[in-house]
Amino acid sequence: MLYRTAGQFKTSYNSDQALFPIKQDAFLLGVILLFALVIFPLTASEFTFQTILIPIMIYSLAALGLNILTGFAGQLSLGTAAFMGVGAYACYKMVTLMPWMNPIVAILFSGVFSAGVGVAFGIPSLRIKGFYLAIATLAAQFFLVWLFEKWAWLYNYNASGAIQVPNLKMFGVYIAGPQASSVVQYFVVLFIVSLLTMVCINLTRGNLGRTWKATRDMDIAAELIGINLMKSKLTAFAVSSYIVGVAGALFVFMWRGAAEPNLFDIPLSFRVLFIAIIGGLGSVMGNFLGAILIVGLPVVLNLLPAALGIPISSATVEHLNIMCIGSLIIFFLIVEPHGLAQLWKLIREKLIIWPFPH
Amino acid sequence: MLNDIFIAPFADMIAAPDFLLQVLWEGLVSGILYALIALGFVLIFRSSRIFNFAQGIMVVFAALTLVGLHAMGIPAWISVALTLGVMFILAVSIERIVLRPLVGQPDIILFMASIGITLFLIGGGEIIFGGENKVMITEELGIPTGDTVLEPWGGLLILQHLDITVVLVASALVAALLAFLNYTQMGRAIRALGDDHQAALSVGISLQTVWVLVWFIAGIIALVTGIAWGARAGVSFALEVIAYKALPVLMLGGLESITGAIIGGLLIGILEKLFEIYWGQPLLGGNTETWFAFVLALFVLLFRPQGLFGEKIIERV
Amino acid sequence: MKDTEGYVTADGRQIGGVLMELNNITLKFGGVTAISDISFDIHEGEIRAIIGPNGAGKSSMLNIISGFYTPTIGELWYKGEKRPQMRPYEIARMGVARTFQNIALFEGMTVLDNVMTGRLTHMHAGVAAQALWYGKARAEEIANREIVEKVIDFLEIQSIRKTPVGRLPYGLKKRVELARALAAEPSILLLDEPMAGMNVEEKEDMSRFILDVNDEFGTTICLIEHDMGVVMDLSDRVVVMDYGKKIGDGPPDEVRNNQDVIDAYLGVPS
Amino acid sequence: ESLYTPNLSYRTGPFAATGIPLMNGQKDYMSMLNARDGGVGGVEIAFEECETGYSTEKGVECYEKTKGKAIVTQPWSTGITLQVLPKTNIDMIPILAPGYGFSPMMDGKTFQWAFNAPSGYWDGADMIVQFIESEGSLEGKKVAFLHLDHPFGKEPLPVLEAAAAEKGFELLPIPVGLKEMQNQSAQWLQIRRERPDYVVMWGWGAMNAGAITEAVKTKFDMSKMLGIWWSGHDADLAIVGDKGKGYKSISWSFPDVDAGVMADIKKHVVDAGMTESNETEMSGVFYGRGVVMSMILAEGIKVAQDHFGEANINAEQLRWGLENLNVTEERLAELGMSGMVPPFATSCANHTGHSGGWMLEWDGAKFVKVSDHLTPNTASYSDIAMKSAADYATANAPWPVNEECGG
Amino acid sequence: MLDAAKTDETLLEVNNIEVIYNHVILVLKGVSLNVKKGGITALLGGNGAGKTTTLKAISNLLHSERGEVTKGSIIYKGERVQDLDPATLVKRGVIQVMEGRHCFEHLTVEENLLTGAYTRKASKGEIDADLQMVYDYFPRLKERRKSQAGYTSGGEQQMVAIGRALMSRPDTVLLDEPSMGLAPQLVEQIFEIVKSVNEKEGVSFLLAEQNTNVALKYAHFGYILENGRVVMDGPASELRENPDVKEFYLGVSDEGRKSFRDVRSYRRRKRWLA
Ligand SMILES: Nc1ncnc2c1ncn2[C@@H]1O[C@H](COP(=O)(O)OP(=O)(O)OP(=O)(O)O)[C@@H](O)[C@H]1O
Ligand SMILES: Nc1ncnc2c1ncn2[C@@H]1O[C@H](COP(=O)(O)OP(=O)(O)OP(=O)(O)O)[C@@H](O)[C@H]1O
Ligand SMILES: CC(C)C[C@H](N)C(=O)O
Ligand SMILES: [Mg+2]
Ligand SMILES: [Mg+2]
Repeated sequence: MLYRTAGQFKTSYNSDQALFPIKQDAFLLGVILLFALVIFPLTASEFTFQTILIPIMIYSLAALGLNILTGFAGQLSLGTAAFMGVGAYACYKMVTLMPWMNPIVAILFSGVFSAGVGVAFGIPSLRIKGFYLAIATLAAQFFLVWLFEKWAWLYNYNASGAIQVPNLKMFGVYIAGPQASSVVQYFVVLFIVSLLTMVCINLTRGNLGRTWKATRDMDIAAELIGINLMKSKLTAFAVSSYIVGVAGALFVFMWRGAAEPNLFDIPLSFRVLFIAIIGGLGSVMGNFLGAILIVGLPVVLNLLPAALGIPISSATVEHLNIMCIGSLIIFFLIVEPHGLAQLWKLIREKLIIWPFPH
Repeated sequence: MLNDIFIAPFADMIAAPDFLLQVLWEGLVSGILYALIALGFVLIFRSSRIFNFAQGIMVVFAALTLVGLHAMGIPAWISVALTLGVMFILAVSIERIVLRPLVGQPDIILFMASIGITLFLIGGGEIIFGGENKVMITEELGIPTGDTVLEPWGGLLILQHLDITVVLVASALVAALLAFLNYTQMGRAIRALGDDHQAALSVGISLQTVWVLVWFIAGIIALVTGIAWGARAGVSFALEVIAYKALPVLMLGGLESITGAIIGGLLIGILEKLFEIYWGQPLLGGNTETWFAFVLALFVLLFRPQGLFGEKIIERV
Repeated sequence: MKDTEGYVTADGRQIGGVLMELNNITLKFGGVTAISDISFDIHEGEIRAIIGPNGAGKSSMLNIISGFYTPTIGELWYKGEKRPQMRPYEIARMGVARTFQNIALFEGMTVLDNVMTGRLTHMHAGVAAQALWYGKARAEEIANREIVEKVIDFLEIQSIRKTPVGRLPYGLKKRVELARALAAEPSILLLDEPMAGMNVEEKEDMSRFILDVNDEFGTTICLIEHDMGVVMDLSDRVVVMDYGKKIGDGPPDEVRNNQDVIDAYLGVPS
Repeated sequence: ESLYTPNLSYRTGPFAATGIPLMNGQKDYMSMLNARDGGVGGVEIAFEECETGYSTEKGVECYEKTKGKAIVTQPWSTGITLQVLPKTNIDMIPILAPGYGFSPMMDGKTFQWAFNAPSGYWDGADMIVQFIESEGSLEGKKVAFLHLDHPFGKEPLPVLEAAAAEKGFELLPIPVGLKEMQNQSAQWLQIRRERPDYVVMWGWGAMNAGAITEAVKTKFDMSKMLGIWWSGHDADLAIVGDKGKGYKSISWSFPDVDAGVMADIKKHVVDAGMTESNETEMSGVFYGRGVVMSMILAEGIKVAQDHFGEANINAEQLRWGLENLNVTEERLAELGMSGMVPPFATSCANHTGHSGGWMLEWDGAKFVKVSDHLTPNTASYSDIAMKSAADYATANAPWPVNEECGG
Repeated sequence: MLDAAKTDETLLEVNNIEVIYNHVILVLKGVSLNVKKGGITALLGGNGAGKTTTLKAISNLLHSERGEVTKGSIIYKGERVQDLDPATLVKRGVIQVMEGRHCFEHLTVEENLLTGAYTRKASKGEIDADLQMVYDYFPRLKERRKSQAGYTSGGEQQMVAIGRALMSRPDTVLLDEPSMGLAPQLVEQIFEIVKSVNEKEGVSFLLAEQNTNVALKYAHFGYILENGRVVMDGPASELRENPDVKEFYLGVSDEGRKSFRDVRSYRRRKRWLA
């Protein structure tokens, strides 16, 4: 009876549209916030920040961006990483060309560039559908990575061809670059990710969100009931690429500290896609669950043999790791094709009717 | 600038026709190899709407198994037979473990599952076979390895016998497949299955049988491809990246079309090579082969959204 | 455009002038001629039925009206103006709403959201406002939600408001589709077999809804239906099509007794 | 207690083929020390591998994961080196990147925590240019530079460009993308069209075998093809066998199966069943080089232990050790490694050592030395190095520079 | 008109089955029915009553919709068939025509029909003869035989679906809403075909229908499903006369057929089981 919803009545449309119509959910959110804002920062080790907390949030954001496009608007994209790259390179160029620029503003602004590029590569979606559309995103993927390599201006003609995050200060504290501390970066990431998540929640529950979902579920019908498909698809590309671009900038500036073009190649796209799908297409929360799984799992798998005192070589661990991830993807797809978010919903539904079976 | 784009390349082609021929030949051979991978994709896509990302790794897996078995001292041809056995077991397991529980799920879920299979095979393959580069048992299989040097227009044209063999074998394979799909009851069942799983089930088409068969055929194609690529470039997991090349080939040709896979493969193989040699390297700093195929496919799709030979997308309300 | 007065129906309702007129429409798909040279009109406020055997071209006609197909030959007048070549969404924004023969709901959304999509043409808040859920976006959301709730009440689907439509049985889906179309507050409502797959009781409900829409909002309705009982009882005028040709047009009673119609469609007079 | 010296290795992926023999050599040497001497200075060496697959991203992850206890980090990739370089400054962990990494690392004043002894890429590039120049003037010649399109492949470009300008040859860089390593037909068509006099190769992993087989196929004169030390792996050449005759690779190491150290490894490691290697591999250039690489680390540890008078040294102390290496002929003889690496020494300002090396040539079955001990002309690029180092420091400000080091 | 089942032999027996979708949605709450050999059995009921679900439970197509039979048993010709795959069932003679005309869009009409013969090991001649038979029943299909099924009209697709099932030469056909979307003439025609196939070939039918009128006209026996439960059963002739059935399913009351215009008033629906 923990999850009783009976007795919680809504008396106005306004309150029905509130973010957390059910009290328990609001409570859960409170607990999460408590952890995120107080408990983690106080207790987490450097290692936890760097391999768990920060990457999970950044990957969640990237997956959220992808989810807008693929999960909400139904346009399959295999080029997420390239758009992350656009964000990262844009941010790099901005802070190196204009060192006075506030880093957080730069990060938020870098998404604008990826949104532009995203829209350009989204134009074919007006004609091309389904897996065929994947080709447009793959073209973006491979072309952009190539461009990151060949266009030396992008990486300031560095000998290595990589971009290196300079030490950046805000209010006298280092927030990016090798000098920045993990806690600070954690808070920056937390702030931006929460902000954009909020934006996504708003967009997806509102009019634009419905437009996207209609386009996804049946584009012909959508057009016949008055949806301008071009606008719907292109806004999805724009919003999605914006978020993905910001995630890319965070990825490099708040986490990795440096990046070479290769980083933005297709394996990263796939990883983000895994997160979005395992988490649940068409869900906001799912991305976080997916990221916890996909980012957290390898960490656990890596630590496990040592913790259990089983002597296996690091290469074998890596192989086992890949195998496990592969199997888990299949496993989760079989258990619940609609992802962890759906699984959570089902559990909730069961809890609501608990202890009665039906 | 205009000269560099529109005139100089063609002047180069005319100036060294033997070289142009060589470029075309190289393009043709890689095109055939792309097409072979694409064939596996098409077959599976047709029968299950699964965009089977694992085709590339199946190539590696088949090649590694073959080489691995031979390294254990088993004669070459028996190794081939055993490898086919392994591919069959793989097909059966994939059907049992992955496909059966996922019947009727949306395309993207199945696509994801195929990536899951890919990861599993990469991990498993490396544990079993190790990561080192291996040499394909070309000679043991009786594949000719020499070359023929021609001198057209007093120039130089090198034709590897291996490449010629690949071209011939691939053509035979394609002909056989086309006949199978178009003239057999099973072929029709495969196409029906691609349209509507549920309806196919309802008329008694056994998904299990069709899928095992189709994945097994894809496995055979993978082995052939693996031998061909392996003989050219050695056998290692790096081969897996060539799988990406099959994607634009498929899209360009049309996801359901065998003919499309072949034509798409050849077109892409040849055009990307021409572009790289005559435009990419002199003007763009090279390496354009990483994206050229995709951009080309994209361009074609803008005019034919279902690819050159794909099935028209039926839009009704 | 013909200048026509309205007329009075058998049961004494006043029908307005011509709202839409289709002139010499022909539609070909490659070799197949789905519609050949058909003309008819729809008056403001009337219930106009299209009947005919399967494959006669009825749905295609509806598709032409809603802009999904472009006629090979022929023109369409709407509200006194010749309608130029337009995208379907532009046509929808001119007050044309419809339901589909093979239900075309957005399966991944709840009933409420589906019906809300009907309001899209009436919502204009910008992306930024929506992102922040602030100002216009919020006000608009609530205002439109109220309208949608009225439609939901009207069609008596309150209890399934939050259910994902994928889980609904056929009949309810049809009703939700109607709700979506109604939410758009269209001037003309096109219904493609709204009662297929329903039992008598459900058809009665549906009939009631259609009549009420027509009555209360004065919405013009053009419907395709195979149940002759329904067609005869509800419609003011009927077009009969067969093999792409028009074989009859007039009030139900007249059509019912037309020998061509009986031969081609009805079998036995009902 | 033990000294934790993680190795960011790769035994998987397209680079495993070249990685494995080297990493086996490294590991076996450490195992041998542990078995024979109980480690270094009586402390066992915990030589743990962390798999990166040569992926920069994974590499950084491994670095983060191991940096807590590590006294050294061995990134095993120029890309990873570049990315961890600024972090090591703050985490105070020395990077040991023998024969690879960022060439300006030779400036120890700027890169206090990074070491690429015994030789850097610019040394290698310079020696290769010297070698081909010894075959005749380079004036008006064309040299194709076939390289992996990766930080590693781009490393020698500044030096090669400078040399081209100075010696009047045309340099033609030909990049090989990571995805094309195994299918270099476009690159080799370009080579055929351009007809360069030499092909200098900066390859790694599957790129090496790809290039060599392709060269043979296009009938390129193998004696005009020269590689950096990471492009001289016996197994890559074995694929083409006789047809590869004449292919050369510069190297700062040379295998010697009869060396004392190899006998010890055989006795303490191989016979104890602790190796992952095999006889063929152990006779190759790469395995031998792996042994030398671990020796450098072990020497660093030893020097530090001796200097600080304690066995359980920390990362900072090891840094001192690596900065004060002096591997002389005598010391090599003591180690049973005479002739496996030229003698070299490091200092506070010189983190590379510039040992020089030999030109090796494939004779159809193995690599043989075809030159005397070559030494790089460091003066020719020290300016470039100083400038790069200074630029690096500015771009990464605040960046501490150790002005106390003398020349 | 036939009113009693032809034989008393039970062909198909559904015992008290429960079906759950997605692990949580309980749809059938204990449905039992008997299909007599050689008879036409109708399954009636409003929208969402569970007719389709019942048919799919029998033909084992639930699985691909994430539904499962959690209780009860299904016996065909004395054998438990719940765990067979659909293909095996088709081989044993049970075929389902799915609701909403699932055609193979990209195959031509004729190819669609031919897939129906997939499980048969018949000669080409026999199959051609059957094809001809289907074309005789549905002349319209013959005209469109070379078109891709995806481009045919709704009614044509329904014909394809039924024709395809007949091509498998089944013993038992599960027909889901055959009349939906068909012109009145054609509805009669299809039921005539059902009847003649039933009489001539001895094929048994279980048909789910909304069109109670026609269904009860042609069926021998009927079940009425409400909310996942059987609420009434009996020979068709009896059901036809039942006043409740008359009012709610046939739309006739004591005063005869009402006009659809007259049903405007709000009316509370009477339920057998609340
Ligand atoms: N895949 C599914 N997932 C969840 N619920 C489902 C699913 N399919 C059907 N249902 C639910 O099961 C119930 C019975 O559906 P079913 O399709 O069997 O009804 P029916 O009697 O055939 O109705 P109709 O006459 O409308 O076709 C409905 O309430 C429906 O919402
Ligand atoms: N996009 C299309 N391409 C080719 N043929 C088409 C297309 N749309 C419709 N047709 C053909 O046009 C004819 C008319 O089809 P339509 O769907 O309008 O029939 P209908 O009158 O609605 O029939 P039903 O009552 O069965 O729904 C049919 O023969 C159909 O096959
Ligand atoms: C570290 C080396 C052995 C590998 C590669 N050549 C690099 O420098 O990146
Ligand atoms: Mg129709
Ligand atoms: Mg049903």
